[in-house]
Amino acid sequence: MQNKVVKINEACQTIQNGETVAIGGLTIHRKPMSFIHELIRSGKKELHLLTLGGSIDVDLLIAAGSIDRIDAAYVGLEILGFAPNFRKAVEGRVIEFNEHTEYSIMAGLEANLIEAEFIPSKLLIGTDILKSLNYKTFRSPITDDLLVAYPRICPDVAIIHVQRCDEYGNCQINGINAIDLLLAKSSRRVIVTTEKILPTEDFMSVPSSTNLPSTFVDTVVESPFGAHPTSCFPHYTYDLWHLLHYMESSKKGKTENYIKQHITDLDSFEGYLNLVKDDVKRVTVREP
Amino acid sequence: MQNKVVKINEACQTIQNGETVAIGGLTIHRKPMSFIHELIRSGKKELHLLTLGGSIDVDLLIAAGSIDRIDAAYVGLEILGFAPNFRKAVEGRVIEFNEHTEYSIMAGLEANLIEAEFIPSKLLIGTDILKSLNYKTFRSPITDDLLVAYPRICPDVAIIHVQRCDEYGNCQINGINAIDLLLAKSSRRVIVTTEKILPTEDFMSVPSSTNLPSTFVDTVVESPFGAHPTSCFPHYTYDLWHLLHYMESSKKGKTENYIKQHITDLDSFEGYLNLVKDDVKRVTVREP
Amino acid sequence: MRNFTSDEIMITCMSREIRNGDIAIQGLTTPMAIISYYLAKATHAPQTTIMQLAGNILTYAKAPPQISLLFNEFEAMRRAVHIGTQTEVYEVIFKRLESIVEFFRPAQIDMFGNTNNSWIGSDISKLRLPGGFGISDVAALYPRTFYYCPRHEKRVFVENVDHIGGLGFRTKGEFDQRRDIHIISELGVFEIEHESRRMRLSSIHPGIKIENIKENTSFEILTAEKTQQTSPPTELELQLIREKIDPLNIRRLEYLSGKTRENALLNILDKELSLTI
Amino acid sequence: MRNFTSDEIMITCMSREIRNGDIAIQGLTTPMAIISYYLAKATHAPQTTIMQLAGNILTYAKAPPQISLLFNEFEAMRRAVHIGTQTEVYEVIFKRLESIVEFFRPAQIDMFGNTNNSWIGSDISKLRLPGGFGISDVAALYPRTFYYCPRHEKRVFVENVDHIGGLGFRTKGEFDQRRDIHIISELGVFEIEHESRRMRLSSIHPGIKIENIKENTSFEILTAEKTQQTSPPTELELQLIREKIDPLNIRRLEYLSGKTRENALLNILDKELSLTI
Repeated sequence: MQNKVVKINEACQTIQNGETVAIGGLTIHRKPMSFIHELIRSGKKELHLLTLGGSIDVDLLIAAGSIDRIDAAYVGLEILGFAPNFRKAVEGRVIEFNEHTEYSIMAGLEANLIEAEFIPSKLLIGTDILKSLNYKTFRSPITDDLLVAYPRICPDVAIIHVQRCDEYGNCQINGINAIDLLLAKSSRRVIVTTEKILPTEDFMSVPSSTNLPSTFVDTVVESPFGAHPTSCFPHYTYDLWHLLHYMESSKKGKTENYIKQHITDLDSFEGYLNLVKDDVKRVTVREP
Repeated sequence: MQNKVVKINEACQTIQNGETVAIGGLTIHRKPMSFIHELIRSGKKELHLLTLGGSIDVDLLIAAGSIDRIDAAYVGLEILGFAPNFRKAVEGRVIEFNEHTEYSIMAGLEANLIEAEFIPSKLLIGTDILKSLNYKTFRSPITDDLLVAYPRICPDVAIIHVQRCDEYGNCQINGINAIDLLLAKSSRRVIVTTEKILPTEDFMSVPSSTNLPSTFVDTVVESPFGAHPTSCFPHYTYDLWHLLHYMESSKKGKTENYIKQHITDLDSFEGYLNLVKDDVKRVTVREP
Repeated sequence: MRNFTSDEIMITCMSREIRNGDIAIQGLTTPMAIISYYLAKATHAPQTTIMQLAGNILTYAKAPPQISLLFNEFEAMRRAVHIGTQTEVYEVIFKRLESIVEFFRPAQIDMFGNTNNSWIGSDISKLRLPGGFGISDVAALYPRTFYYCPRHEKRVFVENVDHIGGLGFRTKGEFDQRRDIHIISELGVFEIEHESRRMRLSSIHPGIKIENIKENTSFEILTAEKTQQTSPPTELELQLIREKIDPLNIRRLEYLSGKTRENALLNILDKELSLTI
Repeated sequence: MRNFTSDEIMITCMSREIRNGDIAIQGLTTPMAIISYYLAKATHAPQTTIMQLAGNILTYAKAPPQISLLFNEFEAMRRAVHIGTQTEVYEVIFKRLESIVEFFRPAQIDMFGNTNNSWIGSDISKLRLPGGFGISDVAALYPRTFYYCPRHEKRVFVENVDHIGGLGFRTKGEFDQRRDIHIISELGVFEIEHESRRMRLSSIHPGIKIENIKENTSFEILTAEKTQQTSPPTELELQLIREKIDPLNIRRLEYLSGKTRENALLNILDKELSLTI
């Protein structure tokens, strides 16, 4: 095991324009927001995004012009409603959106884990979702039934925000786990941003809580409050006020201003945290 | 969630002759020995056994005439050597042995989890192992490459010994986990034997340690020291002395006597534990 | 005058579909669904297993927990006996199809029980919706598929959905195995009849007229000669919903839109914040 | 006279194949393999990640741990930073093929690098072995496949294995991608030459003559014009093996059989028992 800790801008430099980037978390839960900011700040272009359920992560990258394709089963702000820039960009065909289901994403990723060339299944046959995905059908060599061949999905890099890890990348993800283990196992490289880096000894007392081991992780970045305004249980909950503010500014066609003010005019995510420190304080849970 | 606790003989009665029974644990680790004894005591016949790595569990069932087919990647007593009755029965073609690899078992079980009709993979092509398994090959509808279609494996019932669970079957398996989660998820019914049944509240403080949740479990049986002479970390280690004694008696062609004395002449596994109480004591780890 | 609201009779109807011992799955942004699970577990179905987005098994001993807008995940984790993954949720679904209950909210549902959460209109350019998440995966897999529609309107109950996500019975084909589709709306309870593959009224809610349904549906709904009436919520059910499970009236958000909705939302958030952090 | 034993030079050779940063996988009943991993991590390859049967990531800070016969699993758990499953071990293997080191012990290996752990003889009736566990899965997958043979005998080094488990290069076919096969025995280190697909001597252990190899091999092993000699274990390596990692001499069991082996085994067990429980 080697020390994998680097600064966020160093980690971001490893990502090439045009690569497929998988984003961990789910909708407004545990999104790697500090890394999303860094992707925008460093001017990445033509990224392909893959995420199970996206929200402000996807919406910001679209507004910043960083991505030209998105694969997801859902993009929206949950109880708050539509993701404004996502909706506009897809309706205007500015970006390509491959609407997946949970299954089509999980099957494609899972194929890597079991060294399957694809996943043959009957699921989704008959739906328009499958037609849009344009996946091949074929006859089972065993039963002659009609099956869909769900192809392998291998993202170039996965970005996952976690609560705690050690310098080798042994991670303890808490709360809604979504498909983050699957993303880490099936992506070529894995960058972890973490609320806190702890000594390995701290993990040896509760090894069963280490759900993402170092063997799947390439890079570690310490980033406290790195998921704001999405949640990071048990440290802070999602900031629905900030998200409403974001949506409001977008409705007036001013996401540009939001991005300038909160990301590109600032040197780092610390600058953002300082700017929204009252917001952050509001959603931070006091230690028990 | 409902209370699933029954006595071991009631649990055993649910198993029909001829069914495919998956056995958890690995070689001399955490084998559901009390249930193996009960299967023999109740005179089950023509069972098909599936296990990743078998040892005295498989060997005893063969000697007792309970099984006519075994699917496994390994049957032996690890550092102690051959499983004597297994070797004799396979060489004499008394039972059918499908030699699997770890992969062929895992792929077949995993197919259930992702609702795949089979797992298409290049693994094992060219080996005699694959020839013996007699699995179909076919051309990939995506790449036209030659692939093996690993068929689904769906055991009728899985028997798994765990360290602790609640009355609903929320289990915390500790130590070598092997493929027990996979077995539980892919078998039609799951019977758990457990060192101890604890209140559900005890699990709520460490929910991340509950690795086999109640949703996959049908039946719970309390069975302290139920894995002896195999290990159950952290309570007791494998009893290599007892296993050597077992092998010795088998070499002299007297496994019959062992079975009579340790199983069929006794009313219950408690009787066995009483009979070998010095052996059990020797391998039991004092509480820290 | 009814002594209950639309959301309350809907939640009661949803709750009553849950059989003791079922596994109830919670999806994205469906407060009425989770309220109905808590209600069922607190009344006729105490052995219900509830699985949430955390992939966790939520458990509670006596009184049902209060639902939260701001601390949804925190509340779920507090009562978790197991923490899983979304992959594991699917593993449970595939293994336990017969026991699964899950309530989906479609943007459109048609006379054949097909549903759509992808886009409205002839193509993607008009109204791109957030997406169906997992609806299409399981709609055709469950022996019993449930939809709930808080707003029974013509633009929701359409003749043919614009895009098939959740598979109903539009086409008579090899994928039409025997399965039940139930729809609970603010006006009544409906199902897809097997023979005609068409939507039929099962029961009408108290105080609702058959004309209300006709006026708000884009196609002809089949009816029995004598229409059955939905049993109203009991006192206990109402009390549990109002006082124990959802005193903040989060369920009402499923009916509101625009500025009214945003204000209701901020109001709930402020209340929760003052109580908890 | 050599100042080391066969097992010690073998373990040293095995250890030296491990590159700093590799992931070393432990299989069933292979004490020499785990000793070599600990040795590598304590010497030239401190960043080695060790994965054991518990699917755990074993870690240790300074001195290497002592291996155990009786408490193998307990020792692994004590130093675990993660506990996984056997499925996860495979997930790591498939993802990190380039970095994996794993030492297999074959019952037979042939001149083309095929191995067999299934049965000896023309059919199953003669000697049924315990089985190859995972060898066949990965032998053809790894860019570098390693075998170790404590007993270099004619019945182990055979012209053609009786049953192909681990795939070598007997047939020139579509599955023969470029990959390396290394064999470490008590007499020397060998590899399969790519052009001829035949076994070739890489280096001979100190004190061993080429005749010893010829006498104990059922086929002709290719040799270079000038045979290289294996570097002997260093003082540090010997000290670590003897005093730190395996003072109970568990490694020796890999050479013994019959009653001698059983006695050695009982002797180790008694020593461990008196020290630990």
